[in-house]
Amino acid sequence: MNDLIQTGKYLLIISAIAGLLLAFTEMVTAPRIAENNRLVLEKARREVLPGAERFDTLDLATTDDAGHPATRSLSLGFDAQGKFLGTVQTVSPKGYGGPIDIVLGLKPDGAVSGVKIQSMRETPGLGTKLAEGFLDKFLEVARAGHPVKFFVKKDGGDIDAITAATISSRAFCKGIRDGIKVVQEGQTLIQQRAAAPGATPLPGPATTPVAPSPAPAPAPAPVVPPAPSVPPAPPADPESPPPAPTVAPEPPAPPLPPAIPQGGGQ
Amino acid sequence: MLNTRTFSGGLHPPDLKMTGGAAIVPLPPPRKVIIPLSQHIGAPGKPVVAVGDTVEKGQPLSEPNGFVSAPVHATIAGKVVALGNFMHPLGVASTAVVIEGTGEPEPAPSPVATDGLSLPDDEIKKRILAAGLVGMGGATFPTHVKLSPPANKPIDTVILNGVECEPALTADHRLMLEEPDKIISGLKLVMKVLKAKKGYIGIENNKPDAIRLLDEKLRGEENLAVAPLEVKYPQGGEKQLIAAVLDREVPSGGLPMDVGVVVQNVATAAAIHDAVFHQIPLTERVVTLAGSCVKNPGNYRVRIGTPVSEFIAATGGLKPDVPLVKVISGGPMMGIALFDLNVPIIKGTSGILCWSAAEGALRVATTCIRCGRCIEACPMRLLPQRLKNLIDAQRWASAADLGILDCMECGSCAYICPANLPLVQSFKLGKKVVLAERKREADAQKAKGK
Amino acid sequence: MNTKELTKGIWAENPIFVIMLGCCPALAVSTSLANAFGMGIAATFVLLGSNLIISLIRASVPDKIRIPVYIVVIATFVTMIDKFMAAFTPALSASLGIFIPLIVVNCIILGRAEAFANKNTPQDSILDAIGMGLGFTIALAMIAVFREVLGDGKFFGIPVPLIKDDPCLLMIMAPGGFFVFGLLMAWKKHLAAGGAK
Amino acid sequence: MSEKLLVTVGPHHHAPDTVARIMWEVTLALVPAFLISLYVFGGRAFVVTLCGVLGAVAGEALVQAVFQKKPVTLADGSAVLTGVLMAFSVPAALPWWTAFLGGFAGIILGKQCFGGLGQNIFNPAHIARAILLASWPVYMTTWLKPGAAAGLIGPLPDGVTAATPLGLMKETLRNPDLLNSLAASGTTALQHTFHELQIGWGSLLTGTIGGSLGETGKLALLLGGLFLLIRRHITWHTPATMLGTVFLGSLLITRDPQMALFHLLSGGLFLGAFFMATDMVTTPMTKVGHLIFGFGCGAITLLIRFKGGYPEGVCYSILIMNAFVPLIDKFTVPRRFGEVRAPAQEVKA
Repeated sequence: MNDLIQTGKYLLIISAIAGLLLAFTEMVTAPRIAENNRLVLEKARREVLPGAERFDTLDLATTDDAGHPATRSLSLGFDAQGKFLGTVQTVSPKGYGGPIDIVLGLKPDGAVSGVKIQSMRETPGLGTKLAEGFLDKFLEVARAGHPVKFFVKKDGGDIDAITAATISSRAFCKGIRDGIKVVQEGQTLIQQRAAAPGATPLPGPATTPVAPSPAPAPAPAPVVPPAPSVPPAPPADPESPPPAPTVAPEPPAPPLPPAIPQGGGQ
Repeated sequence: MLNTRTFSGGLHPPDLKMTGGAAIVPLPPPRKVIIPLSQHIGAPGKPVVAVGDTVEKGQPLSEPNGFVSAPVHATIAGKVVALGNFMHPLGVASTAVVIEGTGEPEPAPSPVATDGLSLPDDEIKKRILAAGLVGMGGATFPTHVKLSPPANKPIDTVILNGVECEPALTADHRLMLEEPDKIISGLKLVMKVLKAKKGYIGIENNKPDAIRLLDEKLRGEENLAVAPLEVKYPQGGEKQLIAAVLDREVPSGGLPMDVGVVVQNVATAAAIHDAVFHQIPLTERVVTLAGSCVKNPGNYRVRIGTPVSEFIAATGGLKPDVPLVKVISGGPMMGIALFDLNVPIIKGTSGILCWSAAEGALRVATTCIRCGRCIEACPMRLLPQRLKNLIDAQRWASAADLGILDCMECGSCAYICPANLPLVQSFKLGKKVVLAERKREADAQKAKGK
Repeated sequence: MNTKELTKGIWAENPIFVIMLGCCPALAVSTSLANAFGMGIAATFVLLGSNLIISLIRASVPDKIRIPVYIVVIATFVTMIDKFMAAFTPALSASLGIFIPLIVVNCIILGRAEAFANKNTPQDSILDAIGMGLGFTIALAMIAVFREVLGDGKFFGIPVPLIKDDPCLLMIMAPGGFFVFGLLMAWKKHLAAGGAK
Repeated sequence: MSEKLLVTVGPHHHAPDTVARIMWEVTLALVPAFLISLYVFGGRAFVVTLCGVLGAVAGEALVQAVFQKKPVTLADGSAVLTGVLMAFSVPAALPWWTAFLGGFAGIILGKQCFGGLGQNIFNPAHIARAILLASWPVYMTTWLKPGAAAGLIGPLPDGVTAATPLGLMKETLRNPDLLNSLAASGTTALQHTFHELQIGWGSLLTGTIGGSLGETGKLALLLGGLFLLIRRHITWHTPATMLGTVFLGSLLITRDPQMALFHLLSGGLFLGAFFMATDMVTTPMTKVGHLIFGFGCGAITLLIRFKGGYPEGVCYSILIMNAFVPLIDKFTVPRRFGEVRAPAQEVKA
């Protein structure tokens, strides 16, 4: 009995020390890690949506592959003039070695503006070619303008699969399709939101190109559009995000064409 | 005629039976005979003569030592010149009586004929024992033992083994052609003693003349028949013969009497007739001489005890220009390679093969490629390939579980093995060790029980 | 200074080729030299820390809860390293990130804790950790040289002439890792047996 | 009589077959198919086969002479046979060095690593093919068009490659748009495949189709198979069950006799059934075992062809079944002669 208490005590002490150390570690590192991640994401966003200076977050309700409700976080990109340039999102299809995190930029017309692979665990030399030759070829096809079928050629699509890494290639295509689907489904909301800043006068000089975080949403955008009651108003604070979607049911921008078959270029 | 039957497994090596047409030639008595006291399975007999004794032809030289034992007889008239260890064809020295002939012509045999079939069973058995009869197919099991099954094993069928499945041997074939009546008489005697209802003579289809002759002779005999068999080795094995003729399987570790059958060789049957009707002891037998080295291959009636070298010389000797490489006592499959030609011909010697390099060249063993031919060939449906691996690994118990003791060393597996693996050699070793181990265990058990 | 404790892990008792501990990470990350060294160095650091701490506390640890205590120590150590790397060396973390959690389950760490640090002084344990870590790194690098050069046509990411156009993709895949691992192990045994037999 | 006599344990007589003879006769049985491949694929077939054999021979000699310091047993023909079989199951368009490496790796990793002849679990020729397919998938799926002039070595000129019938069939069936348009025009996938490749049933038999070097000439392979059957180096059990399973299985799956026939006559099925699935070393030893093995090979082939990612599954089906051989052998032990199931009664001799 005594022995049991002794060992228990020991374990408790050890665990407590470990806990303290970990808590300390978390305290010191968490903000920096978050900042690092944000920087990385920010960089990627700009890369896949050239010209975008400011991003705005929009959470969309969607369903995952199994049909369960899920939330997808989109970034709407605007250029320095506040013009809506397209959406950026991270899709994570399941590849050969685990999820492939892809940052996907889509233009308002649904065409692919850019793709960047953020992380993956594909086999080096095989699946990792996604980030090498494959991506350039993919972008070439995706930007070519004619309706693009985002399937590998084996499955009747337009994309050349990586030899011997069909699973990775298929996963990649699936990720792109998923992303396009999300944007299509959330079209209305996106347009509402995109229109909002466009209707506003130019933001002040505060929105400098170098500003790393122009739009940290203080409150996440609603998942399901609530009936916004406030009409658009010029933002009092340039740092603040544009207000919730306008009441205007008719989107001012031309309706988004279905993304997959048409994407008629610029 | 019955339909052709056979057993499962086995194979068909080339016949090599060149001497099937050569009538049996009786050879004159040799100058000297070496007669081992052990020419049968079981205990060697006790000698009843001493050096210096003069013996008559047919005089017993030993008396049986126990039930599973048989006497041996003088095969020529003469003087006992030695009694001691002499090389035996099986490769071990054993007690033998050496008789030097007088050289005088032998007196004509006095025909003492009784109707053997009218004799009481005991008398028949006694005469068979007295004549020193053993199985002449090569197994040399004392005949009188086979004729005395325990009461709880009734025998309903007797099969005479005229299969002669070993390549090259034709002694039984000739005997069936030349002495069919003696063979049939022997069969009837055996059936009478065993109270068996049916009698068969199993003969392979490669001896159609013998089948025809015996079939004719047996016409009208309701309970006797010839069983023609497909040509396949080792059909002459008791268990295979019973399976082929009667479709009965002798249980593993059992004897033919377990399925109500007794098998006798045709030569033994003929000798039984002689022993019972004429009280002639077993002093001679038919031996096939073959091989490319001998001048006059053929079938010869030879005195038991004749040294192999003298036997060969008496037939005309070896060809001078063909170097002798291998001499086999018995058939090419199960026969024993002789290392010394001074060993005598014994009761179980069915043939002497004198081979040149063309027939007897040594083949080099290579690697097992798991072709499975040994499994196909094994008449006992064992797994020779696996058994050999187990024995090589000294896993005796596993080998015993896989039935190593059922192996009858017929050599089918080794014959067919494309890698020339010495399978039979392994199995001989394996059986020896397993038996020794069993005996040790039994002894230990007994010691514990005490 | 007990040099034996330092050198034994490098060759004679190489954790991969001889003790055969930590084979899973060894096969998983030996696809390139960069990965191999990354994993090797990370594992060495953890090994060093865990060996040191465990040998320091070895006298006081009740025997019954030895293993749980070691696990807690190792896991804490690994988590801390992971977090600090992510915070202060994000680039290194990005390339090594996935291996660090793997180290927790690397049998070498617990193996050395149990087999060595548990019974030896901190000094020896440090030497052992360095030796074993080096051995692990070297073994990984040896496997990785073959796999990267033959399988990816590169050496430290630099294309190798002749091979770079037609690398043997099998080498990059798991079976190739096993082939190389097995052949190297056989070669090591062959050397240990005194060359030709 | 003093000469030394040879004394051995019986049997003193021996069947004429030796391991070497079996190996060389199997190699001989492959000659007709080789001639067909020379006719169909030209000199490249010769180069690939030669390099494959050289690779295998080099591997065998290297291991035996250098590592094992044992006599080199090239004369037994097993290395040559492995090289030939390996070459037969790869495309004729394969670069020569790849073929060499295939033979080399097949012998080293597929055979000598297990302990040499008779010890290997997997068919070394198929191990070699699997290694090549995993290592150089592009070369291993580039098929020469029959009759195209492609030179002996070096890069392939344009327009000399073609799909294999099975490959095109698989692509057709995976492409819903194409299937729809075919259905609209009343063409079957089979007709489409034949039309696209400009082949017919006759080509499937004679071998003038794209495919592995030695697998296309079905009639030639059948001839070789018959030779082996007559020479009793193989029995009918494995080929018959394997071919039968594939035929009946595809009939059951597609409900189309033409498709069943197509699957029977396509790909490496004949080569596999007669020469690979009958390899003595890596297949079961009993006839019942052969039946099980043949069925398993056929079933897995169907599974891969109809459900898997590869158009052809013969190679992997045989490799997978190879792994089951010890199990099959264990459960197909023949009933021993006179074996009594009940506890044997004590027999007193």
